[in-house]
Amino acid sequence: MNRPSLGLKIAALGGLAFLHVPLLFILLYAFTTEEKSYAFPPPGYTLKWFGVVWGRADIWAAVGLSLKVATIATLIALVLGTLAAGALARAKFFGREPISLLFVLPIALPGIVTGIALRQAFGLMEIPFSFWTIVLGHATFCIVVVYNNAVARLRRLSPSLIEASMDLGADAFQTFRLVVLPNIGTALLAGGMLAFALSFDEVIVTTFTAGQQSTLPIWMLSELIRPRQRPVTNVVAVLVILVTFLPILAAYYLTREGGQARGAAGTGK
Amino acid sequence: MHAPAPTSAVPAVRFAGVARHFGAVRAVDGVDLSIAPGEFFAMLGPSGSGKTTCLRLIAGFEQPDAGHIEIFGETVEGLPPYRRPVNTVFQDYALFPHLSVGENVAYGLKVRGVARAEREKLAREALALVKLAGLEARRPAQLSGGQRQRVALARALVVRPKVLLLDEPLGALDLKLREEMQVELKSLQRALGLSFVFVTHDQGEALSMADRVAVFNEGRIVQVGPPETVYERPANRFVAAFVGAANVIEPDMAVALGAASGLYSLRPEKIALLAPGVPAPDGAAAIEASVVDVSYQGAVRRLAVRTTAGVALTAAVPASHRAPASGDSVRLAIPLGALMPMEAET
Amino acid sequence: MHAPAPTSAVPAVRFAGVARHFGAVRAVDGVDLSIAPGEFFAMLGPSGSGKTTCLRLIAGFEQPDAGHIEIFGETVEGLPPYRRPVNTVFQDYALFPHLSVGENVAYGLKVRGVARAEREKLAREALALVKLAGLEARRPAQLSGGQRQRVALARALVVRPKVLLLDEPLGALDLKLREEMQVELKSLQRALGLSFVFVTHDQGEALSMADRVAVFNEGRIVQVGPPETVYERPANRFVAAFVGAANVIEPDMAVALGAASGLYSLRPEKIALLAPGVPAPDGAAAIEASVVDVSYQGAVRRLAVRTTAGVALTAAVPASHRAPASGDSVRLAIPLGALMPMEAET
Amino acid sequence: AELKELGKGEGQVDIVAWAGYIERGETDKAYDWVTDFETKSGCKVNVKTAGTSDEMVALMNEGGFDLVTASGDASLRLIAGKKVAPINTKLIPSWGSVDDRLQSAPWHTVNGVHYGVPYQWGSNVLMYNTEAFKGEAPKSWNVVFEEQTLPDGKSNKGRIQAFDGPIYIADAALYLMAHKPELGIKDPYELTEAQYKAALDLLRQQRKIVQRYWHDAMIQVDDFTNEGVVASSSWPFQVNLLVSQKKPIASTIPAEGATGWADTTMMHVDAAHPNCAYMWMEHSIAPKVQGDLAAWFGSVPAVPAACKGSDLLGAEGCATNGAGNFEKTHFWRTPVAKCATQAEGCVPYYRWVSDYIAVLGGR
Amino acid sequence: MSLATFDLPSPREGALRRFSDLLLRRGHLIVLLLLAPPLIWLGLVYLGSLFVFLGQSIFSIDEFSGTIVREPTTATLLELFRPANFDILMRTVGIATAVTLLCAVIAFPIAYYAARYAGPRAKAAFYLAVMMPLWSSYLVKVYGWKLLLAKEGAISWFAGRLGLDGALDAWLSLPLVGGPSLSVSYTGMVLTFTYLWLPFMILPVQAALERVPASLIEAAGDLGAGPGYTFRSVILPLAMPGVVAGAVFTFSLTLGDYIVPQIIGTSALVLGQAVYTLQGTAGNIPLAAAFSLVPILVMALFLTLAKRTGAFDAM
Ligand SMILES: Nc1ncnc2c1ncn2[C@@H]1O[C@H](COP(=O)(O)OP(=O)(O)OP(=O)(O)O)[C@@H](O)[C@H]1O
Ligand SMILES: Nc1ncnc2c1ncn2[C@@H]1O[C@H](COP(=O)(O)OP(=O)(O)OP(=O)(O)O)[C@@H](O)[C@H]1O
Ligand SMILES: NCCCCNCCCN
Ligand SMILES: [Mg+2]
Ligand SMILES: [Mg+2]
Repeated sequence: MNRPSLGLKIAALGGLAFLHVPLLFILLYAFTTEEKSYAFPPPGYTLKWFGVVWGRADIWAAVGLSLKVATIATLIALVLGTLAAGALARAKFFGREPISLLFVLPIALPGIVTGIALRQAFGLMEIPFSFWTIVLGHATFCIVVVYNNAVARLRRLSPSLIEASMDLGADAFQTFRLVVLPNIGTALLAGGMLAFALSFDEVIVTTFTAGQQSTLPIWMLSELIRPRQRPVTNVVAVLVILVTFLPILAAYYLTREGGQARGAAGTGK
Repeated sequence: MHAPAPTSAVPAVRFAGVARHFGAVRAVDGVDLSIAPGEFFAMLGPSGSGKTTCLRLIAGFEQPDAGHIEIFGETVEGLPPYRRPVNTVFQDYALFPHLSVGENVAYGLKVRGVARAEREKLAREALALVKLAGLEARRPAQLSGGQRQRVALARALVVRPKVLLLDEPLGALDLKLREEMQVELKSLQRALGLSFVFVTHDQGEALSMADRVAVFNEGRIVQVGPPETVYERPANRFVAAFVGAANVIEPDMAVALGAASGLYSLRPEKIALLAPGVPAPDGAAAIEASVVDVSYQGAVRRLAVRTTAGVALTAAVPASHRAPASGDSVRLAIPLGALMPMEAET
Repeated sequence: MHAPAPTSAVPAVRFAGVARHFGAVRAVDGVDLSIAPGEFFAMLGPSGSGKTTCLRLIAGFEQPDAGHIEIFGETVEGLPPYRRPVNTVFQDYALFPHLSVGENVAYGLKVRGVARAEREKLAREALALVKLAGLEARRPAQLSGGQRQRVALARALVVRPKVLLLDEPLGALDLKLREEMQVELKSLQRALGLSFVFVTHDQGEALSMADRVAVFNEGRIVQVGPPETVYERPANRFVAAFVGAANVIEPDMAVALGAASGLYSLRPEKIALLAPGVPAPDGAAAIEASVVDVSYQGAVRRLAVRTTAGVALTAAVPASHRAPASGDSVRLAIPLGALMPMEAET
Repeated sequence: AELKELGKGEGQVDIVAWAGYIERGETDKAYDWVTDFETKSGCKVNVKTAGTSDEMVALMNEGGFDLVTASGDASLRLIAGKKVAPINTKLIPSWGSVDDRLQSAPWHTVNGVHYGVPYQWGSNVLMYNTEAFKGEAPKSWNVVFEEQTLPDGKSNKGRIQAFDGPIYIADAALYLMAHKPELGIKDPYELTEAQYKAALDLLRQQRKIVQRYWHDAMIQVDDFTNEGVVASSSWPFQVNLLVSQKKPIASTIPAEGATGWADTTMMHVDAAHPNCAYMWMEHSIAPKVQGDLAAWFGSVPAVPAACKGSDLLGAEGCATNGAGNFEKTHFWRTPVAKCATQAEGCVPYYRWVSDYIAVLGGR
Repeated sequence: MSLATFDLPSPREGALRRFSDLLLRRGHLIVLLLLAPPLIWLGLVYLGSLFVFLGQSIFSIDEFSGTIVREPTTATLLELFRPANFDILMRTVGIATAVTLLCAVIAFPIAYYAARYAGPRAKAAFYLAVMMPLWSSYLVKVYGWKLLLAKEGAISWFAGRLGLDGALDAWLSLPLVGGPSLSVSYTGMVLTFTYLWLPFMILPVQAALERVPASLIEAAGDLGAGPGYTFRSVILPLAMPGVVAGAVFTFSLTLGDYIVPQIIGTSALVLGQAVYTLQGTAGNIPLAAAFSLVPILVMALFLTLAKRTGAFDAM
């Protein structure tokens, strides 16, 4: 009863292997000496692509742009998603259901629809492509992940905490700052991480809203159809994994700690 | 029917015809009450009878649909909770899980802009008051139920409310702990001289702690008075049944027992078992009954009996007595003085 | 010290030296017990004393680290829960939220391959048994706490367990409802003739319902016996304090009262108030004390007193008596026959 | 409004181009024809790569670009849609150095007006695996159109590719032009209903033996390496790449001839940086640029002098990339309803698009 | 006691506090103020854009110049029902369904293990293991899969080593799912999509499973249900909202992707490619808009279902 069955173990580990073996191949091809195509198995191994990546300004420009876009889009999503969650977590009013549907729409609709729609709107309103058109596209589908996390946490947050705060003399704003925010903070962090990951890796929406700017995925796309130095994309992918490893782990532990504290407002038994 | 409130120039809390409805539910349905400064006021009643809603009306979490609420003579209509001189100890304690015990207690001081050193000192003192000195650094999650309850209390007391509202503060504790906390709360209230408004649906708790008890039913107060009055002279059938499960003596039985026709209450512990052949004592009527069920309660045995006239009664007899068994025939003595008249029913 | 189990060829449940440890926590620490078929067996004890773990060992959710468990004479080691002839009523009811009440009750029958019409009929009957006829189509979320509890009961009963395990089934209910359910459960158990193993930390519940009570402390059974024995003759200081808050009379005080040197328990309701000048009745010692606190409990008043020798005692006197106030001096009569010897402490 | 006189550069120029067409040495330092230009002219070059002709048209329709390196199947559409401006060749001093055969090519010259400067051209060659063909170049496109046993003894089924673009219908038409003269096809871009239907039928039959329609040149390279593909219509670029990897690959132009592409740098009517655009057009036909690009991309320069002007291309470069195939090549053009060679009119391009989608889907 | 003697200051009065009074007095105001910014963003900007785009499905396109003819017509919408286009829709929904089912099947044991049996450390490891693929470039993964699936690629290589090449060939010779090699078959495309979206399924399923109280599983066992029956009758239904939430991702991501099918699969177009081609390549915005209505209808259906199972809380 307290032990997983062998079948479950095999299925779970098999699933994880399915998720990771291809990553090993990506890692492998970051070291291949063959630069023009991915011959299998790689004819030889080299570290030189790491040096190449280091020296290529276009990569760093694309990384910089992607970081900036993802950061701003995540921040916007955090603000708007939290507001939306605050309004919809408990309130009951006419139109609540369609509105909550609206908030999940951008993730539920294929990115290509979102992308083209925004592109059309930009065209119609004669908004030139810019950093902000990318951010707008990304923030649109990032809002929902923050919203979902925040709404779930707010629903679990005992309403008496907010009443207790006001009871003790705090006004609505003090209550938000001192009670609500710290209690949904880890949910926002988790939502923000996912939002950032989605934005950082988004190709499809970006294709339609970037104009001539090159985010990292757009750079990758042009690099992959380019005739030379394909291992460079693998090196970049590997570096991204390495760099994000610790933040993901940190976020996990932070959100988990929040999970434990959650029970504290409950009953005394 | 309501006992008059203790006289005092300005009541701590006054309700005049207060009502609060939720859709079709009349949660509070025309309540008048007046709580004196320094009084320990208990609200007793079954689930859904409107106790919590009354408390929330005082605290400012709800607004009345009708009627008028005053706190120390001031109208509080439209005043948000953070502008009222009352504080609440929530049923689920509502401790802030992200703050330490010390920070929880200091919260009300912090929002008032009290300097850090000062508020830490005050929080320490408040924790000492509830016998939790030294636990400042813990998180609420690391406390037992009783400890959490006391932190909630300290947190409310540290901002020196004029009225403290407690919503079933002991409901979540187990019996032993609940009894201990009852004693502590009562002595704290006496020491501080505050008004306590205490919601419970445990009659023992209400009787042993309160100066006055208000019994709620369906959004109304059906009786209010000192515990002895409410217990010994329940005003009506509802109170009789709810508080201590008294027997209700219908007019025809009352006549049969030799009392004036009318509705009476009769406490189970007033009924005595008569040994066979022994006559009923003076001023008591003897009746024959058969035992339906016996349940052991430690100090007493509770007998469910049915009289020959077919009336179901409950008697509580000391457990040390030789106990009759289910199905036995018994003779019971009912002192006529123990029949307490109740409101006539319309 | 343990009362012998009722004699029966094969006990419904037998524990021999059963232990279950979680890391350093000795949740169950060497328990022997034997529950007779048809017996209502209560497990009473403070939080964390190992009651739930014992139940889970019977049900098969836990495996013992040491010792031996038999159900109706069969060793159940390694037997998964779904192969044991016992069923559980969970503390949180554990009703399947995605199934209707009827489907919940029929679940165990469906597992066993009972045909649809048959299982619907049996489920309806089981629901009628717990007085919920007609609620088949509801979802658990649409029921009150008491109703859920009864659905959980029906669901467990419908598969005809030989032993029914109930883990604080009434813990979440309010007082009135709890009292009603106590009566219902007890009569159901009698009617079905099943063994009930009932966990509670409410002593009133244990005393009034059980045929035998086992008192747990720190993973061990510290006393087991019929309710009267456990209440009136607590085996040791722990049981005396936990069950009904008895006074503990230390050897030197016992000697002072005129009894043999030794540790005794003394129930508060055995102590009587003496009117001034009235001598103590035969076989009783009179002592002087001053009242520290009086609390009204309806039927009785509980007096906390301190003897001139400085010993704190609690007395429960009928509330109808003229009540002394805090600070009054009183004379108390202590019947020597009410001093119940307890195990000597090492 | 045609520019009469070159002014000062606006500081930047925005170009829609094929991948690999405009290199600034990021991938390989040797291949850089941008940096120089930027220092000389003071115009910063921004490049948006496009994957297909149709994408280029869409990008230009949307606007925001100065120049586009349009293939023949896009250029006429751009002209008809009034998205590109006539070119004042007087402002391009090297205009005269452009291959005579390209100077007035019909895909960028309408009624004698030039709408662009030729950039590069190439043929869609038949690339094949020399092992599968036992070292002998296939003589006909039938190896990719008809199911048959190849010289290595195995069927061509599942071992050939075709181009993933509606313009490939012209390849089928070209094949029919040689093999079914009775259809009367004069120009593979000008098909009557009946001719068009015959071409589609051929393509439907081809669908059964195609392993996959290729879209991305690098993927095609992978497929010839890893997927056992042995023959396909392709570009010299892929051939050169595979040959440089020592793969048993060669290319040929079969007897039927071949389709091909000739790209033209065209200027947007609303170009925000016309002066820089003109400077780029002039720069783009410098022999060194043309030669380097031809070496990089595997194409043929639009400027014959470039065949000698580039170390990267080398002496044989132009020949390797198919410079001699000009006459055999039918350059991509947008099919239009009103056509020169068929009196009854032709099937226009939009139908090519939807019908090719159907062919790919097995309809 | 200084508690009693300390002079408690009153909180600072300020504009914010007075605003707070107003907000509390008018409960609707606070909801309105919270809702306004996200509503303006999504309701106006996003929905507005969608309407602008989708609205064009009632226009048609000039055949030669590719410019839009702004005259209402149903012709464009009716084009969806042309066999070639209808094929695309059916094909895409079929692939998305297969991907979703496969994702659910693979995700479930992982999520279940992580939710039920993993200790704190193992849980962290699981989390990392799911998040890491999410952080490694989508495009690199797609190109990586092309390689794995190739005829001479790693999967065939391993199949050969394990003596399974017969099975692989048998699979590839099946009519619909087969093809010359995995990388040019529907099997390959479904596998790649499954791989790409799997984390989006695992996360909500795990969240849903963690919310299933252990006592329910014990109760099932207690009532006689073995592990298999418990799974079917209790665990699966209760985890369903999580599966549906995950399916919203896998379905929508598959419906809209045009990069994977360009690289892997049979060359037969899927919806994302069709929209991409029509909008970018062919410049046929009206038909692109008409095509885009389809995933919107599919997802609307899906979301109604999702709403009913409470899946939104599980996302
Ligand atoms: N916010 C609300 N919306 C709708 N109905 C409500 C609301 N608050 C309370 N009620 C209803 O009003 C009635 C009184 O509720 P209240 O909480 O005051 O009862 P109570 O006496 O405190 O009961 P309990 O002992 O169960 O806490 C109940 O029927 C309850 O369902
Ligand atoms: N799965 C477990 N892992 C670790 N410790 C456990 C586990 N289950 C029980 N314990 C510990 O074992 C001890 C006995 O627990 P048990 O639940 O049996 O007590 P209980 O008598 O039922 O208490 P309560 O009245 O609070 O329900 C406690 O200290 C508890 O924390
Ligand atoms: N990791 C790549 C996944 C891209 C997700 N895009 C979401 C777009 C919303 N439809
Ligand atoms: Mg309440
Ligand atoms: Mg327990």
